[in-house]
Order: sequence, then structure tokens, then C-alpha cells
Amino acid sequence: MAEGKKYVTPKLDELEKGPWPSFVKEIKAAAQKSPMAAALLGQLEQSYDEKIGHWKHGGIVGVVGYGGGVIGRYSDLGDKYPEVAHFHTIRINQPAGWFYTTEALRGLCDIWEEHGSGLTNMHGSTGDIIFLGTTTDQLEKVFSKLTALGFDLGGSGSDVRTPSCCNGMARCEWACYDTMKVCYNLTMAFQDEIHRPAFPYKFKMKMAGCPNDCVAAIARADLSIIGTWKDEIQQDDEMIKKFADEGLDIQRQIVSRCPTRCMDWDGKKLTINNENCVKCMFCINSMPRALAPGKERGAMVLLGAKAPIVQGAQLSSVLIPFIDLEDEESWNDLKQLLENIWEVWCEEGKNRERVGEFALRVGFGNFLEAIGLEPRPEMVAYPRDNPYVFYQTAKKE
Amino acid sequence: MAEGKKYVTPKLDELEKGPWPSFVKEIKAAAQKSPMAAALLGQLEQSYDEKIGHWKHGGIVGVVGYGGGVIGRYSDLGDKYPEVAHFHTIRINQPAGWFYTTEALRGLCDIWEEHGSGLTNMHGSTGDIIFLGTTTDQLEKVFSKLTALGFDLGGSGSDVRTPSCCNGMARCEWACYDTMKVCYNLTMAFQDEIHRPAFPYKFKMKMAGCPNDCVAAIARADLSIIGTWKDEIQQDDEMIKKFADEGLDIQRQIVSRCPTRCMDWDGKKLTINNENCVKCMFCINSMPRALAPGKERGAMVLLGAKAPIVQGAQLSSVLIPFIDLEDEESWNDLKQLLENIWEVWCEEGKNRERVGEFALRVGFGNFLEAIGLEPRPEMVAYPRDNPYVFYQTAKKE
Amino acid sequence: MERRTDIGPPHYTKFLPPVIQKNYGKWKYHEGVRPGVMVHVAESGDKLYTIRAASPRLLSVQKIRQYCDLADKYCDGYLRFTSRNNVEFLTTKEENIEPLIAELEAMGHPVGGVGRAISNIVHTQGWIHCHSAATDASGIVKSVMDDLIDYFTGKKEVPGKLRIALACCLNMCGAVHCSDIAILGIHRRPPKVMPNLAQMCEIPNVVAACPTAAIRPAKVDGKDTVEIIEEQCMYCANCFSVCPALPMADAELDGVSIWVGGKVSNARSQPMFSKLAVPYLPNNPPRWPEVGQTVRKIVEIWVEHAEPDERLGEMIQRMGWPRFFRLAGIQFSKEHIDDYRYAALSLKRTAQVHQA
Amino acid sequence: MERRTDIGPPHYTKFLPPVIQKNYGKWKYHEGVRPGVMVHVAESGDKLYTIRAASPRLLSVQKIRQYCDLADKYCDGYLRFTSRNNVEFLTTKEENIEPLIAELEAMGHPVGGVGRAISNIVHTQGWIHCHSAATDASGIVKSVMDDLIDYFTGKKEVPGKLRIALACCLNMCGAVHCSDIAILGIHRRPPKVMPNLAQMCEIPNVVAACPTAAIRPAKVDGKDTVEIIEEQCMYCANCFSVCPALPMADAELDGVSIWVGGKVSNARSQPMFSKLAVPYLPNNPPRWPEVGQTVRKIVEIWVEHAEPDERLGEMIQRMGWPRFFRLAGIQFSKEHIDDYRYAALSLKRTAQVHQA
Ligand code: SRM
Ligand code: SRM
Ligand code: SRM
Ligand code: SRM
Ligand code: SF4
Ligand code: SF4
Ligand code: SF4
Ligand code: SF4
Ligand code: SF4
Ligand code: SF4
Ligand code: SF4
Ligand code: SF4
Repeated sequence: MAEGKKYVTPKLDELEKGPWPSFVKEIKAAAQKSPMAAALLGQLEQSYDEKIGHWKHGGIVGVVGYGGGVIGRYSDLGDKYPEVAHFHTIRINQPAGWFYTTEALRGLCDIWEEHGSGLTNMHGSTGDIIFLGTTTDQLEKVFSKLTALGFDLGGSGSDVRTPSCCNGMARCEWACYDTMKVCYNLTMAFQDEIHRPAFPYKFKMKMAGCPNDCVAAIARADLSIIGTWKDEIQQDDEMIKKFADEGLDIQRQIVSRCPTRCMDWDGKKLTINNENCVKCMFCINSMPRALAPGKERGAMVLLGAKAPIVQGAQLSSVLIPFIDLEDEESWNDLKQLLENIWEVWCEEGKNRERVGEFALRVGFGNFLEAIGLEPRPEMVAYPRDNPYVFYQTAKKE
Repeated sequence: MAEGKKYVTPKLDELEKGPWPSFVKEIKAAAQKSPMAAALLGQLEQSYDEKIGHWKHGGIVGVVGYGGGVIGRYSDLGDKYPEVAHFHTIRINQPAGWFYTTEALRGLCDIWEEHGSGLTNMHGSTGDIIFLGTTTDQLEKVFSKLTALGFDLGGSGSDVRTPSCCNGMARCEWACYDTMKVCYNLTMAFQDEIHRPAFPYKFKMKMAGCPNDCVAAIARADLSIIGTWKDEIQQDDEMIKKFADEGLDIQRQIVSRCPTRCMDWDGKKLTINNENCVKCMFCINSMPRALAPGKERGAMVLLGAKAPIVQGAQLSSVLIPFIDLEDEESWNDLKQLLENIWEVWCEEGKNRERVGEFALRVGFGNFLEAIGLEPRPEMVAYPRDNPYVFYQTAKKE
Repeated sequence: MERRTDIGPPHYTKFLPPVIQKNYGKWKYHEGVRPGVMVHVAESGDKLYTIRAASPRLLSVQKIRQYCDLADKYCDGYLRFTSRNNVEFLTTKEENIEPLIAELEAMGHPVGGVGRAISNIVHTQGWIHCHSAATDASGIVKSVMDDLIDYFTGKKEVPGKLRIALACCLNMCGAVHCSDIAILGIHRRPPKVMPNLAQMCEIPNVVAACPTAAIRPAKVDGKDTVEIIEEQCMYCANCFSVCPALPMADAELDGVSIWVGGKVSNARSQPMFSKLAVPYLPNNPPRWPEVGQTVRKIVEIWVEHAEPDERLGEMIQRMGWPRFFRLAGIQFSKEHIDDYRYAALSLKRTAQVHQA
Repeated sequence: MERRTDIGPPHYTKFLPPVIQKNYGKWKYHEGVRPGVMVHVAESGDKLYTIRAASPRLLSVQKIRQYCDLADKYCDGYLRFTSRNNVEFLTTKEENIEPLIAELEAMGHPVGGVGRAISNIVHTQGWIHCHSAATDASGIVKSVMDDLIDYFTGKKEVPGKLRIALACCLNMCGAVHCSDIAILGIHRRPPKVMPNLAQMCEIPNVVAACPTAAIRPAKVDGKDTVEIIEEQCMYCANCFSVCPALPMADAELDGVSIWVGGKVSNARSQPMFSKLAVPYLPNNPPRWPEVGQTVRKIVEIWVEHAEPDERLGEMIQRMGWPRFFRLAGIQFSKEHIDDYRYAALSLKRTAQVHQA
């Protein structure tokens, strides 16, 4: 592609200065080869002048046989910046944990330099590789080259969105289950659900290897899988003493900040009442070699997080307090659970109603019944505090 | 009055046994003189047999010129137990702090023996002396004798309910303001509002001398006044040492249970970061002579507690974080605040809408504006966590 | 004699013993003396002994006069009642304590409830006076306190304060909604629509009274009335409060629910609502044994597991609800999961979980 | 060639460096090496060094290739990105660290963000790609991170982790609703009703989209359309999401709000939502100085007052919102008081108050 029209961009130029890497430099770099990127600079400068965006609602565009993966985008200044009159993005399913070989990355770059603006997001908030800006006619070409490279599109619209996960066992001593494996396997198991929107609304999945939740699963995923353990924290008293000797005030900084106050420190020995420990990770985080999650590891499954539109934000809440996820059986349980959830939600959910909102609307207890889970006290922060019980027995009598 | 008809009450008789004082014995004692009390035994035994109550909705009964103070009550078994066909209760405004002379109590007894069942509640949940069971024709007589004795009726219906308070300065070292004085003065200031219901619903006031809240004000009063202080906790290091010497584990039992972790104990000296102390009373409760509330004492005023019907229970929330209540000015401020609240609530409140529900319905910020209070961060547990702000400026522009 | 109105209650100072009048606002500290008795020491050095005795709250004038006799004999004619309806005898004379207690106990009024103890049950009217009651109040209170008497008198030690309350219907007169253990009368049948409804009540008011929109206007035999969508009813009885022609009570289905972990004080933790423990126990007069057993079990768990001055709700937060339900042998069920206004916030929205 | 579909992403094992393949699930501990660099030690004794570099997230293919060049040179051709969009270089060779950092810094990609540090800002599209944006994303992020650079690189020490996020509209793509500091683009004008609304959108859908019932059907000049009850609008833009004929953007009124105290991790405290700190700051491109100053001020308060590893929200809970507002010099206003669904629970329902 030839170099595009050059726009005067004094405001954007300001953002080339300073120590943090500059997105303007990135756009300018792309603009060396892409007239689209060049036009983006022009339109963006105008936005900076006018303090207003210039993109219109997207239409439905995509690749054959897929309902998601592409976000249509059009400029409302198409006459002035014809190169970005159409400026769609493509969402590409990232490899689990965002690990790459340079070879794979270069392959992606080549495709995008040829068929798009040359601009990307590494990565989008959901986790996808984002190819930023192309026209409808390029979509199929990009798609066929992507699949040739071994990549596929991610989700968009009312489908399963691209699952994502923390790097887990790949590089973290705290991973309580294999996040990348679970992420990959779920992604593969639900290719149809990812590519062909058929739900009332989007459905996101994220896997974090421990309660530190380094992918913000509990805040951002309709289904959040978070590692945990059942047995005792592994404790190395030598190392604990070392921390103390090196000046860590174990009483003040650790023990008295444990959320359930389940530790005791007598100046020499740390005693954990593991029965009351809620596996928050804090003490473990603070003394990496001295403490570690237990040996009986697995995950908990939580449901329902979402951003605030329109009933207010939700955090995911516990659905399965503990699941092994290593054996075939628990893996099938998980998939079955998902099928059950989707079935109920598709049947009774309203348009644009996230599953967490749906579960609350019908009543969480009723929702559990419908998806075939027994109510458990681990699912609640506290049992109901209002007396408005829909006693069932009475009605049946 | 003559002795009443004797009923066979095998179930109730069971409740005469056992170490706890028996209400059945009380009814039987009254029944010695009161046919009404005797009939109550009969009807109650029938309720115990049938597992169902036998009282009907009350009608409007009362004394001349008063709209409240009497709860009308009728039996649905009036034919069978004619003595309790009418069985109204009278609410009598208790003296602040529930202190009595035997003289006053005997006076009350005499009135009630003559004009009612001889049964009382000492006291009702709101705080009143309850005269339990009489007929409409006795009401004026009781009233005139009560006033002669220096007593008056309490509230009922949509009025100011009888204020009540903890014994405060009368017998408690922790009282941060004079609860009994404030209770009495407010009661006297609002006699009309207590006796003549003119509100959308009931309005309760309770005063506790410190955050221990020994009258459950924060849970049960539309207006809760709770003592607190502004300056530093008074500390007697000698006494603290004594507690430690006597075996109190100050680190574990006190310091690490402080809700804001604002204390430090080095084994010898307790250091309180008073800036972070939220005046919860815990450490003071635990070491009575060693610690005491500060010297700059006063109260906070909270609004809105109520039982669950029908939007769910509410706790009172902070309206005035600190008020002196000793000087004339703050006293007038408080009364003015009440007038303002009532005015707004009477104007815009719905029938059977408690003031706390009302404030939430119109928006707590709007409510503050209407009653003339500045918003303050002390009023919230946390600022809003949803982005749905009714920006005003924008609308005016 | 002129009719006096709006005179208000007597001024409290008239009723304060001289030692209080003298030391008003000048108390320095207090101490336990023995179970049920504490002494307050004033800055002046004066001492005031308080002897707290159990009261059924429902008192005959005869009993009140007996109290007065004791107060005259030992307390210079002064006494008071507490916010939990106990009676307190106030004296400056230490030597009066033992004889007073002896007389109280002989009268059947055990002394206790002070400090680390289980005090009186705050309760309501029940079948003795209220039209709304789903259970009796006094009978359950008597039975439960008979059972817990040793925790009141101090014969058995407890870790701190535990407050029990009872309300006979969802109106919750009292502080049932914020008690360590709450006993709550419940209806479990939708209201019956009486044929005379339209004469007694305004239909729009009745319809508006229902928070779940379970009531709608209807015509039966050409007459205006309402109908109840039974699946939508959660038995709040607000419609009955508004309209007598919608009775809720049912001899078979009414009963009692048990709630735990509420509190009012601000010490350590903030005030908390009580949470559902047992959704339903039958009305079983005269002694409601199921209720008594359940309450005792919960008390025993608290006695065994709580730290000093730890309230039941605080203890449960620390040990986790799963363990509490296990220890109490209560089946966790759908009913326990909130589905009302703030249901979202009651779910476990964290990975901080007490694993079994 | 046959058209392949539903192949999913490449299997991750293909992309894992050998040291990871070997020690997968067998890491023992990690340590900081220097700012921006940590080492993970495996049970086998193997060591893996991670060098984390800043990324603007919006990357040209040119830049990605430069990353690749470095990874080829120093990391055997492996690299990864983080959940906060930084780029990480992975190597077993300690000696590669310094030269790699030197090259990264020369390229304009400072190394940092590991451990106790302020990491990259998670953000969204803004005026670069989204039709919904009330502000730009990349411009603010660049300006704020320029300002906070020393906290990223470790030149200035911080007490723990502080996570900043930005979303350009209330849809909040990202974790703005659970961030220590959140920068949120806001509209403050009710939607304009475009004349062609009825052609573009179904009126019942549009009416149903509004959570506050601020939209109702209307007729203008005999044509079907909707009208907005402006007092009832809280600018959520849900109607605009559903119908393009209701634009919200406004050059003068759009801007930015600042939120604080959210978190995601379960360490110590449970996950928390971000809370409103500053209701409105103007859009002031290219550098949004008001936003930068506000964020810096909040960061400085945290750096000064937080305990080790104490998150901003935890610190504020400990010191109290009144003190936070005082320290930050932010006027507490009506806007700060919640009036949405769970407003009741946001009020101070305890006597536990931080007195001034
Ligand atoms: C590209 C991305 C932002 C980014 O720059 O990273 C994005 C961009 C858009 N999001 Fe998002 N969302 C993106 C991650 C999120 C996230 C975070 C996440 O997935 O972890 C959230 C919060 C979590 C959640 O799902 O609730 C999020 C919550 C929303 C919402 C509000 C949904 C809700 O239920 O509250 C909307 C509105 C809607 O769906 O109509 C939305 C809608 C949109 C749309 C499609 C605009 C619209 O109204 O149709 C945006 C297209 C922008 C564009 O033109 O490129 N986006 N969106 C993210 C997807 C990239 C990727 O695939 O990796
Ligand atoms: C007598 C007393 C119970 C007792 O045995 O102590 C009582 C008895 C009644 N209460 Fe109550 N309430 C009593 C204190 C309370 C309290 C506690 C308090 O005041 O501290 C509450 C909870 C706090 C509150 O006000 O919210 C309380 C909350 C209710 C409610 C629910 C109000 C709400 O907004 O949720 C109702 C229902 C109503 O108002 O229609 C109610 C209604 C009633 C009625 C009038 C029944 C009715 O539906 O009309 C009861 C009359 C019983 C009778 O026949 O004697 N009562 N009621 C208490 C008053 C005695 C006194 O004056 O000292
Ligand atoms: C007499 C009474 C006030 C009155 O004016 O009637 C009273 C009096 C005292 N209370 Fe209380 N409280 C009284 C009801 C309450 C209530 C209200 C209630 O129970 O309905 C509460 C709130 C209960 C709740 O949170 O649910 C209450 C929460 C406290 C606390 C905080 C306990 C805690 O840790 O949560 C203390 C401090 C302590 O005990 O360490 C306290 C401490 C005290 C002290 C020690 C204060 C003092 O220095 O005089 C008094 C002796 C108490 C005792 O029984 O151990 N008082 N106290 C009430 C006695 C009721 C009874 O007969 O048992
Ligand atoms: C690389 C990454 C995961 C990934 O797969 O990409 C990661 C990796 C690690 N995290 Fe994380 N976290 C990563 C995002 C997160 C997130 C998500 C986010 O920021 O959006 C969170 C939740 C943040 C929140 O609560 O809002 C997160 C909360 C933690 C915590 C808990 C901190 C706390 O006290 O609240 C720890 C433990 C600690 O630091 O003590 C932790 C610890 C770690 C450790 C030390 C785990 C380990 O042993 O390897 C890793 C090095 C971290 C570091 O930067 O200090 N990681 N970590 C992410 C790096 C993002 C970045 O570029 O800065
Ligand atoms: S979530 Fe846990 S396992 Fe995953 S990277 Fe973070 S600390 Fe490691
Ligand atoms: S993991 Fe958390 S809850 Fe468990 S002992 Fe450590 S700090 Fe306490
Ligand atoms: S509320 Fe405070 S001042 Fe009043 S009696 Fe209880 S402890 Fe004393
Ligand atoms: S009163 Fe409460 S908050 Fe203050 S120092 Fe004592 S325990 Fe801590
Ligand atoms: S709780 Fe219900 S039944 Fe009991 S006294 Fe109050 S209103 Fe009557
Ligand atoms: S009891 Fe409550 S829920 Fe049932 S119909 Fe009556 S008002 Fe409605
Ligand atoms: S936050 Fe809003 S404006 Fe920004 S990308 Fe998401 S939908 Fe678009
Ligand atoms: S912006 Fe939101 S509140 Fe305003 S009209 Fe649209 S949907 Fe309704």
C-alpha cells in the first residue's frame, strides 16, 4: 500500500512527547504504509479539536458462516476521510495466556499489513487480538489467511465471547489448576457458540489460577473460574522465620490483616487455623517461599459478572465452590453445567439480559433449580435477611 | 371487680412450670380480681388448642382530643368470652430511662386495677407502659386519673411515637450526652405531634448515649440519636497494664479486632491512632477503667430505621455526624431539622411510607437538599458505585 | 377538675434515686459484682449497685406491687426497667444485695442477664393481644428462657452478649430484624379473600398494598373483589394490615422461623440484620419444643466457638456460613437464598470461600 | 484450498518456551530482580526471567515486528502479553536482561510495572474506534502514564499495587468498575431525538431500553417518534446503544469522571466496586491536564498513607471517606450520594464514623 495523505496534527503531535510509549507514533508508523492509518490521524485530530468522536453505529458485517468476530464501523466524515469511511475491526482469538512465538506474530503482522490499517490492539479488553480498521471486502481474505496460519476469529455480539485466562501454570507457582488448558479446551468445545451468536446477549468466560484473579474474572466474566484449594496452606517455618528476621512485622502486617483472623503468631511460630481460612491469598502473597496454597487444588466456578449497563454492575458469585477440573468427570460436569445454563437462559432470558441479571430476575434459588444445582451455603455471603420467603410447601398443599 | 369465670387451661398451666417467671401466673394473678383477665385465659387456651389467634382488626377508639395512644382490639369469640369482646390497650408515655418511684408505680397499678384487666406490659417495644385490655367506656376515666398522677398517653398511629432512651448519664459512665434530658425535652416539645397523628406514617425517636446503642435506636427509630465523641479516647496506661497483667491478651483480643486497626500494642504501651478510630466502643467496653470516650462529647443524628414491611428493613443512616446537644443553638437546630423533615415528608410522602423509605425514594441527596442539609461524606458508607448520575448542571444548560 | 392534656410524662428527675441525682453524668466505671449484679462507681467514690431480675414483661398489677414492696424495703423506693424489659433494683447498700436476691428468687424472678450473659427475650403480643400474630409470643419466650435459664443466671458461662428476640408476625415489632437469634412467627398461606371485601376495604388500596403485585382486582358473581395470584405471594401480610377482609392465619401452616447473626451495637462490627437459619418450625403449643431445641443448639454452638465478646453473627462470619449450617445440622435450601430487593448483594461475590 | 472454519486458536503449548514446557505447573516461587523484572524459580531449579515493558496497546505491525526482533535476539523467539497489555520478554539467561532493557528503553518502552508498582492502564477505544465514546482513551492514558512514569519504572516507590483503568463510556469495556482509580468518559446531555428515528428503530424497543422510563412514545408533526423526559435521564446511553437515532455526544458537556477504591483480587478484602470521587472534569485534549492532576493527587495520597500492600480502597476504608475527600481537596456533593438500586446500602448505617 502506498503512503496516505498527510494531515497536520498539532494536537496529536503533543502526544508523541513524554516517556510513555506513544500511540500516535504507532499510528504514524502505520501511516507510512497505510492511507487508512493516515486518514485515522486526520479524523482523530479533528476529534481532538472538536472534542467529539466521529464514528457511527456499526452495521452487520462479517465473514461467511460466522455471526461474530467483526465489529462494523463507519465514519460520519466519510467524505472528508474516505479511507476510513469503512473502518471495521476484526477480533482474533488469542492463544491462551497470550504467549506467542515471533514466527506467529510476524505472520499476523504480514496479513494485517496487507489487508488492513496495520494497526492492532495487543490485546482487547476481552482478550482478543484486535485488528483495527479494514473494509468489508478484505474480511474474507484476512479470514482465510488467518486460518491458514492456525488462527480463528473471536466472539462478538450475543455469543460466547473469546475466553481468556491468566498465565497460570505456565509461569506461576500459585496456579491451582491449569488455566490455559481449561481456557483452550472450553474454547474448542464451544466453537459454534463463539462464532454464531444465538444467545440473549454476550457470554464471557475467564479463568484465573488463584484468588488473586490476574484476569479480573470475577469482575468481567459471566463465567469466572478461579483456582483455590481445600486443605491446609503449605507452610515452611524456616522461611517464615527468615521473613521475620529480615524485618517483616508478621503480627502487624500479616496476622492482623487476615480477613478471618485465623492466624496466630507468637513471635516464633505461625499457626493457621485452616478451617477458618478463606483462601484469600494474602499471607501467601506476602511470604512467597514460606507459604503456598494447599495440595488439594482445584477451582471454584462463579457466575454473573458484568459492567453496569443498565441495572448496575455485578460481580460473579459462587456456583460451584470446588471442582477438580483435572479428571474427565468434573470436566464433563462443567460442560454440562454450561449447556444447562445456556438452555435455561436462552429459553427465558430477555433480549440483552446478561445471564447474571437473568438469574437474579427469576430468583437465584429458582435458577439453581432450573440448571440442576443444589443450593449450598458457599453460594451466599449470607442467607436472606428479609422475611419474604416464597414457601413452596404451603402452595402445594 | 369480682373474680371472673374460671376456665380449664391445661396447656397454659404447663407454662406455669419452670424457672423463668411465668406470664400465665401473672394472668392468673390478675384473674383473681379481673373477669377480663380470666376470660383472656380462656380465649388464650383456645388459641393454644387451635394454634390460631382470636383477635380481630382494631377499630378507632381513643380519648377526646387525642388521635393516638389507644389500640382498639376485639375478640372474634366475643360471644364465648364476652369479657374480652372489647380488649383495648392503652399506651402510656413512660418516664425517660424507665426509672420509677414505687409511689408512682403503685398509682398506676391502682388505676389499672380499677379500670382495666390489671395486666400490663412493662414495657412495650417502643417503650411505653402498656395497659393491656379494657373497654371503650373506661378510657376517659383512665385518662383523667393518669393525668392527675402526672402521666400522659404515648403515641400510636401515624404520629410521633413515644420517644425512648437508654439510662445514659443516670447510670452509665459512657453516656456522651444526656439521653434522658434530650428524650424528655423532645417528648415535651412535640406533644401535639405525639397525640394527634398527622403524618404519612409513624415516626419513632430513640436516644442512646453511646455507640453501644442500648435502646437499639439504629434498628428501630426513624430518628436515632447516638452519643459519640470527637477527640481522643481517654487512656489510663496504668490500668491498661493492669488488664494485661491480669491476663488479657491485648494484641489478640483487642488490637487485632479493632475495626480500623488503628491501635498498636508493643507489649507495654497501647497507642491509638485516634484519627482513624471510628468510635465503635469496643476497646473501651473491654477495658472499662483503662479507656473512656474522649472529652469533646456529643451525638450523631441518624435517620430512617424501620422493620421490613414492605420494602425490607432499614437501619438508620447518618444525617448529622456530630452535634453538641448541650447548647441552646444545637438544640434548636435539632428541632428545626425535625420540623423540616416532617414538612417535606408530609408534603410528598405517600400514605404508609416511613420517612426513611421516602428519603430513598426521592433520592437521599434530594432529600438533604429539601431539608436544608449539606451533603457530607460522613453520611455515606461509600460514595456511589454506579455511574448513573443525574448531573444537574447539564440539564440547566 | 379541668381536663389536662398534653402534659407529657413525669419529669425523670423525680424518679431518680438521690445517689443518681448527685452523680448524674459523673460515673467513672462499672464492674460486675456477681451474676446479675453490677456496681457503678462515681467520680465522687459513690457506689450504686444494680440487681437485675428476670421479668416476663407481661405483669399483673399484683406483681408490680410486689416489686414495689421489695424496692421500698431495699432500695429506698426506687427501681427501673431495662430496654429488654428486665426489672432493676438500685441500691447503695452492698449488704442489701443478698437478701434482695433471695426474695426475688423466692418470688420466681431469677437474677441475671448482666455482662456476659443471655438476657431477657424482647418480644411482642402474640395471641394475647394482636390480630396479626402467626404464633404466640409469651409461650415461646417462657419455654425458651426456661431452657436457657443457666445462661441467664450465670450458672453456665457464655462468651459475651447474645440477644434473642421474638416477633409474632412479619411486622417485627421489636428488634427481631437485628438480633443474634430471632424467632419470627410466619404465615405460609396466601390471604383468603372474604366475600365482604369490597364493603370493608377500598380495592385500589388493597391492590397497591402488595409489594409483589400478587393482588389484582376481580369480579366474582358480578361483585367487585380481588383475586390473589398465589405463586406471587410471599406472605408478608401487608394486604391484611391494610384490609381485614384478607385473613392470613392458618392453624396448620402458620409457624415459626429462626434467624441468626443480627446485632445493633457498633462495637467491633457494624449493626447487622438477622439472617434466615430455619425457614419453618411448626406451632406446637404450649412449649414449642422444636423452637427450643433449635435455639439451644445455636446457643451451644456459640458458647463453644465464639471468642470473648464475639457476637453470634461475628462468629459465623469468621467460621463461615457453611460450617455454621453443618454444626447446627440445618439443611441449606432454596429458601435461604435471598430473592428480594438486595438479593444480588447477598450472593458470594468473592473467591473468599470457607472450603469444607 | 478448503475453507477452514471453527479451528479455534492455536494450541498454547506451541507458543511456550522450552523452560516453561519443562516446568509447567512446577514453579516454586518468584522474586523481584529489579524494577520490571522478576524471576520464577522452578522445583527443578530452573529459572525464568521476565522483563515487562510498557506498551501503548495500540501497536503498529511495525512495532510488533520490533518486539519480535528483540525476542529473537534475547528470548529464543518467545514473548507474551499480559492481562494489562504490557509486553513480557521471557528468558532463562540472566545476562540478557540488561541489554534487552537498554534496547527497550531506547525504543521508548520503559521497563517496569512488576510487584509494588503502578502498571499499565487498561483502556478502551475512545475516539479511535468507538461510536459511543464520551472522551478519548489513548490520549488520556498516554498523558496520565507520562505523568506517573516514575511509579511504573520503580524510580519512585509505592506501597503496593494500584490499578488504573479507563473506559470511554458507561458501557465500561474493561474493569473500570473495579479499579483502584478509574477514569470514565461521561455524557451529560439527554439524547437528541433525530427526525428519522422511526425509520431506524422500533419505538417500543427504544422505550423499553430506558431504565428510568425517561423515554415515551410521542408524535411530532403527525409522525411517530419518542420524547425524552429530561429530568429523568441519567445519561446511561442505553437508548443510544439500542438506537443510533438518539445520539448523546456533546462537545461541551461530555467529559470525564474519576472513581476510586475498586479492586478485583481477593487478597485481604473482597473484590470492590470503584466509587465516585470526581463527578466531572472537562474534555481538554490533547493532554487532559485536569484528569492528570486529579489522578496524581490521588496516587500521592495513597503513596503517603497506605500500609504495605494496601490497596487504595482498603486505605480509604481505614482512614474514612471524609478524610480522603479532605486530603484530595474534592468537594463532596449530592452527586456522590447514590440514588440508584442499592442506594440504601451505601448510606452510613452505623455509628462507626470517622469524626473530623
Ligand atoms: C474492543 C473492546 C474495548 C477495547 O478497546 O478493548 C470493546 C468495545 C466495544 N464494546 Fe465492550 N469492548 C470490549 C470489552 C468489554 C468488556 C471487558 C471484557 O470483556 O473483559 C466489558 C465489560 C464486561 C462485560 O461484558 O460486562 C464490555 C462491556 C460492554 C458493554 C456493556 C455490557 C453490559 O452488559 O453492561 C457494551 C454495550 C452493549 O453490549 O451494547 C459494550 C459494547 C461495545 C461496543 C461493541 C460498542 C457498542 O455499543 O456496540 C464496542 C465496540 C468498539 C469498537 O468500535 O471497537 N461493551 N466490553 C473490548 C473487546 C475487545 C476484545 O474482544 O478483546
Ligand atoms: C405493642 C407493640 C408490641 C409489643 O408487644 O411491644 C406493637 C404492637 C403492634 N404493632 Fe408494632 N408494636 C410495637 C412496637 C413496634 C416496633 C419496635 C419499636 O417501636 O421500637 C416496631 C419495629 C420498628 C418500626 O417501627 O419499624 C414495630 C413495627 C410495626 C409494624 C411495621 C412497620 C414498618 O414500617 O415496617 C407494624 C405494621 C403497621 O404499622 O401497619 C406494626 C403494627 C402493630 C400493631 C398496631 C398491629 C397492626 O398491624 O395494626 C400491633 C398492635 C398489637 C396489639 O394489639 O397490641 N408494628 N412495632 C409495640 C408498641 C408498644 C409500645 O408502644 O411501647
Ligand atoms: C440496662 C441497659 C440500658 C437501659 O437503659 O435499659 C444496658 C446497660 C448496659 N449496657 Fe447495654 N444495656 C441494655 C441494653 C443493650 C442493648 C439493647 C438490646 O439488647 O436490645 C444493646 C444492643 C444489643 C445488640 O447489639 O444487639 C446493648 C449493647 C451493649 C454493649 C455492646 C455489646 C457488644 O459487644 O455488641 C455493651 C458493652 C459491653 O457489654 O461490653 C453494653 C454495656 C452496657 C453497660 C455495661 C453500660 C454501663 O457501663 O452501664 C450496662 C450494663 C450492661 C449489662 O447488662 O451488661 N451494652 N445493651 C439495657 C439492659 C437490657 C437488659 O435487660 O439486658
Ligand atoms: C502477568 C499477570 C498475569 C497474566 O497472565 O498476564 C500477573 C502476574 C502476576 N501476578 Fe497478578 N498479574 C497480572 C494481573 C493482575 C490483575 C488483573 C489486572 O490488574 O487487571 C490483578 C487483580 C488486580 C485487582 O485486584 O484489581 C492481579 C492481582 C495480583 C495480586 C493481588 C494484589 C492485591 O494485593 O490486591 C498478586 C499478589 C501480590 O502482588 O502480592 C498478584 C501476583 C502476581 C504474580 C506475582 C504471580 C506470580 O507468582 O507469578 C505475578 C507477577 C506480578 C506482578 O506484576 O507483580 N497479582 N494481577 C498480569 C500482569 C498485568 C500487568 O501487566 O501489570
Ligand atoms: S491468578 Fe493466581 S495463578 Fe494466575 S497468574 Fe495470578 S497469581 Fe498466578
Ligand atoms: S489465605 Fe487469607 S484467609 Fe487464609 S490464612 Fe492467609 S490471610 Fe488468612
Ligand atoms: S448506650 Fe452507651 S451510654 Fe447508653 S447505657 Fe448503653 S453503654 Fe451506656
Ligand atoms: S473505639 Fe473502636 S475503632 Fe476506636 S480504637 Fe477502640 S476498637 Fe478501634
Ligand atoms: S409482631 Fe405482628 S403479631 Fe406481633 S404484636 Fe407486632 S404486629 Fe402484632
Ligand atoms: S400477603 Fe403480601 S405478598 Fe401476599 S398477597 Fe398479601 S400483600 Fe401480596
Ligand atoms: S467503553 Fe464505551 S466508548 Fe469505549 S469502547 Fe467500550 S463501548 Fe466504546
Ligand atoms: S440515556 Fe439512559 S436514562 Fe437517558 S433517555 Fe437514554 S436510556 Fe434513558
